Amino acid sequence: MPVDYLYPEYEVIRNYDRCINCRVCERQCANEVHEFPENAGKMVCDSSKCVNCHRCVALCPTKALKIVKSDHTFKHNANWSGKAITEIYKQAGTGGVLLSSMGNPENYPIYFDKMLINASQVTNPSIDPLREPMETRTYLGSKPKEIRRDQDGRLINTLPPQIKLSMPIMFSAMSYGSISYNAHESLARAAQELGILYNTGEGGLHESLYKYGQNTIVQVASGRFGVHKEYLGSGAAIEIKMGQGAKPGIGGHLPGTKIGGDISRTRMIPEGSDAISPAPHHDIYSIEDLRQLVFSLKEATEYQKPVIVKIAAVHNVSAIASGIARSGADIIAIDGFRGGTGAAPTRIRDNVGIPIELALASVDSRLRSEGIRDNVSIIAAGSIRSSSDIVKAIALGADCIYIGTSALLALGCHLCRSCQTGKCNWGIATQREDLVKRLNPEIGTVRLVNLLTAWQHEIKEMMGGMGINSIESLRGNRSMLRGTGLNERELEILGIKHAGE
Amino acid sequence: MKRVYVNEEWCLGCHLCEYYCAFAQTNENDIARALKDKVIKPGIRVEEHNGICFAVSCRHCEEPLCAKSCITGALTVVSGIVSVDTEKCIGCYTCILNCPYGAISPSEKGAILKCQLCSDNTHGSPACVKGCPNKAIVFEERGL
Amino acid sequence: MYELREGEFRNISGCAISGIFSRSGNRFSGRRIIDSMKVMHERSNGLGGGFAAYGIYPEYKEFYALHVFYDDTQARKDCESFIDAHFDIINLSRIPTRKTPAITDEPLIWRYFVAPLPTRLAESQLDEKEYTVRCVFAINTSIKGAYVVSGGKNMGVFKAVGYPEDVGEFYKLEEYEGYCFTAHGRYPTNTPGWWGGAHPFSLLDHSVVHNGEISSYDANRRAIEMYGYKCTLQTDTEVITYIIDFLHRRKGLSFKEVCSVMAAPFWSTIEAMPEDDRNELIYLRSTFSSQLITGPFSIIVGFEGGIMALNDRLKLRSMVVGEKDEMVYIASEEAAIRVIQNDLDRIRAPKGGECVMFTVDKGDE
Amino acid sequence: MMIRAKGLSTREINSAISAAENKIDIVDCFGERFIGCGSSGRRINITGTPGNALGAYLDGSEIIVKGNAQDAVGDTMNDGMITIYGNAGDALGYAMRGGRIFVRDDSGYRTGIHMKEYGDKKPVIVVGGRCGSFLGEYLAGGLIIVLGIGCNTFPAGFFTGTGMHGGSMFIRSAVPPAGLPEQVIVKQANQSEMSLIKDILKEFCSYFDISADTIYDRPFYMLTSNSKNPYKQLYTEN
Amino acid sequence: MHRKYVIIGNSAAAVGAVEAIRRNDRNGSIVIFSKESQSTYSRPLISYYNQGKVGRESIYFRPDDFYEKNDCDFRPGTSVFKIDIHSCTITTDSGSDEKYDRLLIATGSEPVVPPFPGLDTVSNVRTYTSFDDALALEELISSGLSRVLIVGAGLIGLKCAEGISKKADVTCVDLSDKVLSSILDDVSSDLISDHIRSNGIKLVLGNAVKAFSGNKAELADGSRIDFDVLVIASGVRPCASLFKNAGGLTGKGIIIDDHCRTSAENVFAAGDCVESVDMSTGKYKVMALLPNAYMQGECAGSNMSDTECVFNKAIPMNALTLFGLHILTTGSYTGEVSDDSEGNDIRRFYHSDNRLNGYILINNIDKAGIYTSMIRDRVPLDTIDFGLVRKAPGLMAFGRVYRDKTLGGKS
Repeated sequence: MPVDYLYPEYEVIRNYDRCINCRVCERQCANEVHEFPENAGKMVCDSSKCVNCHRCVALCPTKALKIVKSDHTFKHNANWSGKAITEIYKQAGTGGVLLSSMGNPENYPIYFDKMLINASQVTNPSIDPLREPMETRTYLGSKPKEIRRDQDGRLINTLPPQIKLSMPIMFSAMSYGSISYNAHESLARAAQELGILYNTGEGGLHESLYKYGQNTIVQVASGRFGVHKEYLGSGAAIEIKMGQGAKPGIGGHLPGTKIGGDISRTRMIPEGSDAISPAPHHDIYSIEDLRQLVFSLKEATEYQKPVIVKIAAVHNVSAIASGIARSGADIIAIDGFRGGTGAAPTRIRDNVGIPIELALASVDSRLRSEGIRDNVSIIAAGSIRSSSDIVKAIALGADCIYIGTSALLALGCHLCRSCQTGKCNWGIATQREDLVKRLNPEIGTVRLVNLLTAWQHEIKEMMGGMGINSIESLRGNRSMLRGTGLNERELEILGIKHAGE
Repeated sequence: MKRVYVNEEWCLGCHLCEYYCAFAQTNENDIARALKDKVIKPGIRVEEHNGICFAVSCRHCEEPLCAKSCITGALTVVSGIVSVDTEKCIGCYTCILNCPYGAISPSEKGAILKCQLCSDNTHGSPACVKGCPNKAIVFEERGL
Repeated sequence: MYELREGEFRNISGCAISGIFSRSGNRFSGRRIIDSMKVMHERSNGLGGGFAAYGIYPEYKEFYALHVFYDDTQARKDCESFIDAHFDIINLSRIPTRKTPAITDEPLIWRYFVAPLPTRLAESQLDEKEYTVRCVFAINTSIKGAYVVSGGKNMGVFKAVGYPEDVGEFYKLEEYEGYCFTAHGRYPTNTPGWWGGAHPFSLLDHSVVHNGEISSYDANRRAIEMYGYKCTLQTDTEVITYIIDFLHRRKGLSFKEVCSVMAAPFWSTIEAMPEDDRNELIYLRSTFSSQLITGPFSIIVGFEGGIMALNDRLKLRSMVVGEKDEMVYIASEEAAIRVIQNDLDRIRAPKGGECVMFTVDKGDE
Repeated sequence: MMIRAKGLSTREINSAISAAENKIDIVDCFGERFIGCGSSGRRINITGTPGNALGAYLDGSEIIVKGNAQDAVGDTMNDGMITIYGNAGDALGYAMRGGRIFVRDDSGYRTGIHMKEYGDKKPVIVVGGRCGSFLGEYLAGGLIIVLGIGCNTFPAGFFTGTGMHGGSMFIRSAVPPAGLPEQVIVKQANQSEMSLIKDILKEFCSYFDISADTIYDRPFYMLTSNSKNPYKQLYTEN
Repeated sequence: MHRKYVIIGNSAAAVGAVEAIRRNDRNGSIVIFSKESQSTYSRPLISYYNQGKVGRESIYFRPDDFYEKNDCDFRPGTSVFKIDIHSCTITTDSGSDEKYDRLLIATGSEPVVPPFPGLDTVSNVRTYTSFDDALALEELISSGLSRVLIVGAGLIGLKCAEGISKKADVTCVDLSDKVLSSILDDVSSDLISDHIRSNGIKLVLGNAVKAFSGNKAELADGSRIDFDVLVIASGVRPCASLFKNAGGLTGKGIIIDDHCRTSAENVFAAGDCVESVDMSTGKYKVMALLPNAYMQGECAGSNMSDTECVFNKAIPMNALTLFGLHILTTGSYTGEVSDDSEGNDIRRFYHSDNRLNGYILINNIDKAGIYTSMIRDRVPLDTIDFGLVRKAPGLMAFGRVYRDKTLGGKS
């Protein structure tokens, strides 16, 4: 239907002076943008298929390619943006729910960028992290409420199971299915090398990754895919996924086309059959049901594993968190509305939930005001982009953060936000064999380790600057933050002062 | 000795190794100028079939049949690298007939062409390895 | 312009501290600690000085001795009616002072020897100490112009805005005899100085003098406030005092264990320890991770029958410990010890994070 | 071994179960949760009313309840057998992947939701009486049989088979089901289809001493899904 | 122990032996007798010399300092007259004796000159196997004698024809009606003949020279050819007589085993003078080819210096280019033939009993060594994708395990 024709969003620009017709672009583009028609004698391309993933740009040996935003435009309208218009065309043409991936791209405030970090001057020495010990080790888990001693007065270890981390960073849940095996293996290997944990997501755990169990969080989501006793026992912790920042209140749906041999085996569902995760756990309709699930998992694993409850950051997140902190969960993971996803209804992704910074600050304050902050550790997630975001999150009160998108970027993701097509040219969000192999876990592991090692260094630098040499002394240390350009209410929720105060 | 090894599992069939190899041989500093409108003659070549792909280059055998059968003495082993003296080589292709890996090819100049691990150009270490985007080609010590 | 009072902003300061302790429990005059502090005049700036003295009220040793500052008589009235409602007042008096030009703007300074009213105590379902603590918090947070400086048994805190030696003169400290004195001279960087904000800071019989500035302040504060403490002064010392109270009194940790929490060894150090010690330290450090104090500090803690000193784990502040016979001297500078006891048996600088503790009965632990 | 549940914590009960050789009798059960959680190789007889999440993650053990069970029986069960001589609560066999659950009488809402099968694992739920609404919601695999004994209306509530995309349900009913979602195919089971469930029915009847004849007096409606991908057409890439 | 190695001959086999000996024994003395006066050179290069593709200095097989570097006592222009295998002594033409601890006979081959009637009446007759032949031929042609008749359209004859074709008017006569009959099969041979003719060589096939009278050849069909220079290129035969006279075991050539040992103790033989097992057939055969010579020499040298070495991979193989046309042949043409030729691209594969026996490639010779290795390693054809490899030679046909080993270095 010509009425639905939309000029491509991007244009592929080829510098023919540099193009040597090596056809790497053609071979590397799963969207089939590039072509070498024999009779043309030169490369041609169909920009309408381009998702702007940069695979061709990155691999072009002569750097002959660039992708630019098309300047084709609708008549300017501050209200009816081109995006709004084209989305209507799409829906009018198909009747479908708009489906998007990765995190919320809309222009909401990013509070991390409106907070500044303190440093010591004169009255208190900053610490040089290159010389002095600078500790980022973190234990996650509930803290014992009372001290007990044996007859000889020796302390009895009443510490519930903990997650031990070399730094307060973990890889957040991304299921095998939504991302490739090689991406999973990269995360697992990097986690092991770094002394942190990665998260299986809701797709079960591939048998060949069981060996990374000590560095694995196994997730139990509403679909319960691949959940069985051995799975539960294989990880260092169990996460109950109640919600996800990118799509609060929405379940998951991995289309049958992505349920191939290995995925089918891992999820324990037949090949080609949709993997549907209902929006709620149908055995949890209330907080006391959550307690039931928490304890059923603890029973199944003999109280050896900390249980994480992951929720999306929503309006009354602090009250929910308070309930969770009393549910027997050891750790609460809060996922802000910028968190990524393999696929979510666009409207949900872009309009539901609240920023992690505010959610985190209010949860931490709420739990402290109720005196139950030590019942649980807090993991903050949802678009942590740098080590300074981490420092800020921890100063706001997080024990640890999850990174998802940042990890994927390290693995090569270029945020083209086309995961839902399953044609990820970087071998990450795909199950197509020829694409999956583009991510060599050996490279992936090194890149993840590099990223987090660098971040750890930066965290140490910032901590040193503040005169802090242990990460626990940063946790909730909000006096280390000042706001810029925030209104009173925002400052109050964040529990920080304005810069200059 | 360090050799070029191919991890077939990770070969994407992108053929970049061939282009980087061809570029390395030119000793030019701009790849576009070096290879523009040229039919490349790389020392490493990708085989592809039914979704399987991998690159093949000289194995630098310890008992190199090519050098042993060379009728001119152009092929010799220099510090482990099976090297060809292109001045001496007359392009009889006895080496091609003998190389079990198909790693030697005729060159345009009438001599043969083969991987010499970039010991003969300004790259210092194999350009195919540096150019491989997926670490499918590595340059390392592995035993043979 | 409205000037912020201490307690309304975060105060940052450097300091001098000193402590003298008799292991045999012999009492000696407060003159000695004044002399010690005098030497460290340069470490103070006249904006705060103070002393904690132990064993000074033997005749009232069964009673809580409340030292209270009042801004005005109304405050005194309000406070006394509160005290009266919660305690038996055994004795009350102004604390004797002498006029000195160096000390001005003094508040009304009163002293009460009290015992909790048995009926109120029973009603509260608290133990006696917790009851007293809550009452002290109630006065400090809800009675305008009243501030309880100390409230332990057989001890008292004497503090003021001024140089410590002048504060000692002001309070006639030489007339008191105790088995332990600690002292503090203060060098705040940005404060007009407030009497209540001077050190020592105390809660029940625990008193803390502290030299340094802790980087973990807000992490510690926000954690300790969860357990009913109110950090009204926003000073590091206050939060340290509460942490000690929380860990020692409420959680029942020994002082040594308290030190292992506040100045926990580095993980690398812990990992290298024998298994039992390691497990214990891992347990303590992870259980009380929010009570780890980082940043530079040296503190002297006075408590009933003992004294403890601790340096931060990087040892970013100076502190020396000297011993002569049964006497123990702890100070920011060696000179401050030598000036009162030149002929020492032993002098040493404790390691960062090392718990230095002496008690009357058991001696060196 | 006999365990008197009253006054014991779940942990104590479950550690006694794992310590026991094989056969365990639990008596005086009053709402103790998670009994037999993840257990395998045991035979557990329960008298009383076990609490929620009975036999969650069950991995091969057999649990027999003489009495009613509460919610979430056999949650995410992998293998084994749960027999209830009475009623079961809501969310029976949630996300169950293998094994069998027999309920003599009724079960609550959301029976067998999101049951799935994989390889030789094929979960089975048989309910003798009637079920609440949302029977077989998201059903992805396995078999649910509802016999509706003593029930003259359709023996399940509303929204049966919502989101169903695999597996099958056999519902014995005097009246045909109504208001099923589009992707659910319903038909009266013929002889060859009935033969698929013959053995299970026989076993069920013998467990609860039900005369086999009485259950063949009414038609069985067979519900299957017409698609493994029920939401294929729902989305538009954006 | 100081050991004395004596080598008779100075070609590829001798060089192979010297290089192998020196890998194992730096101290022993090596004496090399060569009846020719040059340093070691590559015989196959003589036609390239005539063609002008190889200069005089480039014909040498090894650099000038080869003998010095390998500490060899090189005695050019010295023929060996006799071997005494009992006293371990050889005697030169000049009568001097040399003792040996180990002896290598690498005497090569000599051209066969059939007893043509009237051959003695012809002036300017040459064979074409040595550098001297090439030099002589060059001199004759450049002196204006431009009509050259070559008897024999085999490898030597045709390479000679190519070598001089630009400067001379060449006619090639062969008794066989096919060119290169020893290395090609009938089908491929015809393509070559056409190609050669199109490059200006007169080919007279299926027609033998009956007799000569002066510089005129009389052919079997009665026709006559006038010429200025006659080149006899009727093949070569192994120079085995020295050893045969010494009492050693010989057939067409000196018989050696897979260690290149002869029947006599401490006497080894290698190169064109020997007869060894053709692994494509399993039968003894003279395979007068440089690669085999070098590898046999190397094997002999190794065993002579006490390092055990087996060489049992000799196969007939030829790589040649005729007027720009590439021809590669290997093995024996026995068994079933699979022909994957397309136009002028000849690809013919002979196989039987699940093994490849031989192949002929003309024109597109890319990766031919993969076929050679299939013959050499007796690769069972059902373990690889034979159909694929015939059309597209590559390791693709060999399966993952083989590639992991060869390309991935994984054992």
